[in-house]
Amino acid sequence: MSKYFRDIYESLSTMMTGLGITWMHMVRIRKNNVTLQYPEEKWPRPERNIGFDHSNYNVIRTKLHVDIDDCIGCLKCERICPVQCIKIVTEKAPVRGDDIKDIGHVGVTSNGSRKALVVTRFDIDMTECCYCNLCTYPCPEECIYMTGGPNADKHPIDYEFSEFDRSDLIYRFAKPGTKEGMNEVLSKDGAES
Amino acid sequence: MSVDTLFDFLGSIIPAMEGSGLLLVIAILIPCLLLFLVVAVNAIVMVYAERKVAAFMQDRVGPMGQGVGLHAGKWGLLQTVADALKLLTKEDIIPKNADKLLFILAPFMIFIGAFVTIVAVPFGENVIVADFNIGIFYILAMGSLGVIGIILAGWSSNNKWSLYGGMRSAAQIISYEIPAGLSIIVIIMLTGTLSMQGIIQYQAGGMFNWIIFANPFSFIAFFIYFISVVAETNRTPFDIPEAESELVGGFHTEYSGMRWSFFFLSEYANMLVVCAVAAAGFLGGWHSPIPGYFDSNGWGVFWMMSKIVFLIFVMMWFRWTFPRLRVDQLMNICWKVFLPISLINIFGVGIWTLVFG
Amino acid sequence: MGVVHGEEMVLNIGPQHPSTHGVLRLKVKTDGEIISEITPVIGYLHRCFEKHCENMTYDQVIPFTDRCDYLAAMANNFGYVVAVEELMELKVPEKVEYIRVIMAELQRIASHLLALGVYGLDIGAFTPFLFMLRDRERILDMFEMTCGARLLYNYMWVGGVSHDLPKGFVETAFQFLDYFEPQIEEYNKLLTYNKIFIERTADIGVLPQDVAISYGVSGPNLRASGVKWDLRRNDTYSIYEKFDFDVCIGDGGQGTLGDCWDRYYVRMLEIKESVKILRQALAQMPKDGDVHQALPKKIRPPKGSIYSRTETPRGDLGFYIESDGSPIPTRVKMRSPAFTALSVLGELAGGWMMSDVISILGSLDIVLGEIDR
Amino acid sequence: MSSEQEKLIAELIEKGLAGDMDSINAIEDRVLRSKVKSGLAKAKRAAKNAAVAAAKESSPEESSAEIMPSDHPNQKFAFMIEEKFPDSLADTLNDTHIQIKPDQWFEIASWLKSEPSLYFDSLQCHTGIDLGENMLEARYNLHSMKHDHKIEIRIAVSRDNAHIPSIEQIWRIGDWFERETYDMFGIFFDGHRDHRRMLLPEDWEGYPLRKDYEVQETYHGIIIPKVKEGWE
Repeated sequence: MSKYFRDIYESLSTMMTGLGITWMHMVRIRKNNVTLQYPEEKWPRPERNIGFDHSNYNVIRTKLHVDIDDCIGCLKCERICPVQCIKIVTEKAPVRGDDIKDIGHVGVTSNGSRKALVVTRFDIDMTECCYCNLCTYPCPEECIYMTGGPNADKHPIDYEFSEFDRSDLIYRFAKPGTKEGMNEVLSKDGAES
Repeated sequence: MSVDTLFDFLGSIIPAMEGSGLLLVIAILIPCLLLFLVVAVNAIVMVYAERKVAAFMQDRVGPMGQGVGLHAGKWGLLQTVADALKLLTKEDIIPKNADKLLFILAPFMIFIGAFVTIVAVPFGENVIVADFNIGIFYILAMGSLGVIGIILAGWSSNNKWSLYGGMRSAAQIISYEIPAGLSIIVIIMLTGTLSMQGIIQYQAGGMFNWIIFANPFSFIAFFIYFISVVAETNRTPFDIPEAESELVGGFHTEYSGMRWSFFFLSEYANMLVVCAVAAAGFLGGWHSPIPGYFDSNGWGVFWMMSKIVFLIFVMMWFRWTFPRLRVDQLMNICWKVFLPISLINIFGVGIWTLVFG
Repeated sequence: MGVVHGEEMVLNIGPQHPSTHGVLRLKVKTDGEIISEITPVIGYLHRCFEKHCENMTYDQVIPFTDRCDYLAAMANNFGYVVAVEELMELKVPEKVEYIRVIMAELQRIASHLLALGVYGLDIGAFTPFLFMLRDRERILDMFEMTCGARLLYNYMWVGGVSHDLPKGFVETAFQFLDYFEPQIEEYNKLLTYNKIFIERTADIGVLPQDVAISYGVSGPNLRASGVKWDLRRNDTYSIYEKFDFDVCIGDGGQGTLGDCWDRYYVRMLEIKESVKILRQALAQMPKDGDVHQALPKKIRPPKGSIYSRTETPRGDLGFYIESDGSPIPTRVKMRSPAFTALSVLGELAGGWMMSDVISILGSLDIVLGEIDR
Repeated sequence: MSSEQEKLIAELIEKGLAGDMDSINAIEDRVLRSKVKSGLAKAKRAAKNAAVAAAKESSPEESSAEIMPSDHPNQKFAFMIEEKFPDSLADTLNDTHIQIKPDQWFEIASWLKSEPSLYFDSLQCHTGIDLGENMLEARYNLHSMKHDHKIEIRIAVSRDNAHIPSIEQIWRIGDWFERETYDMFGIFFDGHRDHRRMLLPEDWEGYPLRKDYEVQETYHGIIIPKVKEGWE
């Protein structure tokens, strides 16, 4: 019998405690609120002591971006990708390190390497990308990177990239017409020699 | 605002038709439409309130709208309107193997159960559709109509989860009507009337004339009544018929669109009714807490509404604080705790009246 | 009065159900509310992890381990790299070990918070769930500033970690811990000691010690049954021997030893222990040191096999790796703790009520990604 | 094929085994010659296998008799197993694992669990592995919580006769572990009370973790894509 009344008492007291906690949260909502109105407001917000500025980040995981002028076509990123979402095709350049004006090919990277290959195709399928960041480490020219954060000076952040068609998420970084142009260049070379 | 006064009023402005049947029908239909409006607006406001209360308790801000574009208005005020529009335009799905007639009937049954009870709810000194002499009895009787609809919904969906929900809810609602009814007997014993207005008039003269403070037993009776009606309206911690983590959606698993929204409409209408009964029966109805002040006709509606809103808020507060009970524990509480205590209450009130009254 | 004979009803809980924590299907035989038999059917989330591993190099496997237990990805990374390092007999710098322990313990807190919150949700309490998610979010923020990702990190590499801790991490972490510790009390008041919650969980789904061991149940579920067994202490790896912490076991505080409430409460206690470890690790961590120092040029473990275990938030995570000396593993078997925990469900949940099955399932804290792999 | 021809082939094979290849090479009929040659190769392989088996059979006894085990648990306990169950080991003692034959596995397993000085109360991990060359192997990692020692047991079986006694009733987790191994490798566990596939559907063809597994073309009429759409 005493258990019966103790149970009733315990139920009431623990429930009152719970009600007290939720009440306190309700009346202090201005101070406690942790959410924000997403499309208008975005992190970082100064009131939240743990929201960091993106520039403080070590690294960021967003959309992949390739500076195609710097790419030397070494295929390191294609090989390391665990989900095979990168596809690169290269052609041997006629002269190492020379610009090919017709197709906008730049012969020397910003690091000063002279390119021996012309990248005719550089596709990244962002629907398959697992954001593991593995492709960005081996790149000798640091030309493949994720946008924003520490790389913001190279390319602004691009968190929200959505498309109506899935095939629009296959990003083709090689300059349009490179393949055809390269074929032309090569055939011309062949004819000359 | 009762049908009689409306009928007389209509007769006085159209003398040619005074006393005709048509006027009577019109006099009945006008309050019905008004009541429907009340139910609909009530649901819209309460859904908004529920979301805001939930959000504030959980350190969120709930529906909000800022800036330009398609937003839910200032502070998200238009959120429920948008929800209602969405529900209205949604596809109406009736499962292939469902019992079609009953499936369509069930939401209306539940809605009627909630709707007809409001007829007898007094919102002010003169604001009541029909002041029956058996008002409170009528509310109790009609309030239990809804359970038929719930069972029908559970059965006709031809879904095991719905069936579970329907069965659980039948057991729950019928059980909890007993302590709720026994607590109301306490009121009737004190007031000696079944009429809602009569009960409220008994409590005139300030806070300490309210039935909740009449004696210690009626104080307990109020809490038993309130918790029982929380269970009757299927709100957490007694929401086992629709327990979403166990039964997916309970009895309304298979419903969608407008049919589903009828369940919601009637849930909130039910809440309104039971809170109104609690406010009228225990908290002095439309009387002001301080006698003589703010006691005019308009203030009456204000006091009644604020009492109802407070009780509804407490229900929401419960919902966002407590976990859910199990079905057998629910029955245990009903039969082993509430029923004995409410029987003792009746006995106690009788003795109290005899000795001090 | 004649006896009414009812039929047993076969009910499918899942694969789409709010509280199966993923795509799990439970084939349940019910007699009214009482469950007489329960058979878990798994495989709806099978993503061929082990077959994938046989086709890629050792470092490419790490992003896939993330996706097995997606709620404790750091801990999975940790288990895998420890196994490969053991196979290669690689020694990693002390700073790396500290960073790994910090990350693993933060992940443990995050994972337990989600487990407890979702358990509350299973029981019907919505608010504690959001409170816990709110605090988990801060941990994820710290992960994000460290490695850019919030859920699937690919942070730990064989021989090191991908990045050093960012500037201001230690201060932020201390700040978080100071904020977080009082919150545990609030959870306890709001949920743990709530009478309804105790009624729903105490004495339900009691898991005896011998059954637990025979079923290979591990981690908090095993400790809740009163077995003082924690790999961080009993089969220590990394630098866990340097830290002072208790192995929390269930004590049947509100009912029988090994019931759902114990399983819940052991997790709550473990959060406190993790906070303790974190404070020590953050204070002792060497300030300088190159985290890439021990990264091997090419990961080619010698011919042989290894079975290595680590303690993840869910229990003993084992990696069985067979190497033939090439850069591609011959076989990677993941012995996942949630797999073994789920296998005991059939034994545990028979004879309880419908609502109790949900409560038992929730208390086991399963992650379907890890069960199906 | 007539019985006469068979007789001739058998004769020629025997000749070949004895070293007389000239008479085989002298056969005019190309079909007959190739048949004889293939038969000869088969016979040679069989003889070689028999010799290896004989050598294997004799070797553990010799080794266990001559070499005392080291302190490594895998050696120590293998020695104990060999003492208790003679002729159960399939390989010499070594540090990494204990190689046993499938026949007595159930008895050995129950002994390993019940023997107080061993008391392997938990089956930590069980996995299959495709060794290639028509061999599959089941591996068991056992661990004793009481004594804190662990061993690894390996049982190799050929693909044609992949049957291993089930230990599901000894360690209950073996139930799901064995089902998974059956699912992935097609090793049958005799005596398992619920021998079904675990992760894959019941009507799945093939055992995916075998090295020679080929992905099906279709499953229930759904074409399994091999090449990504819009990619190549």
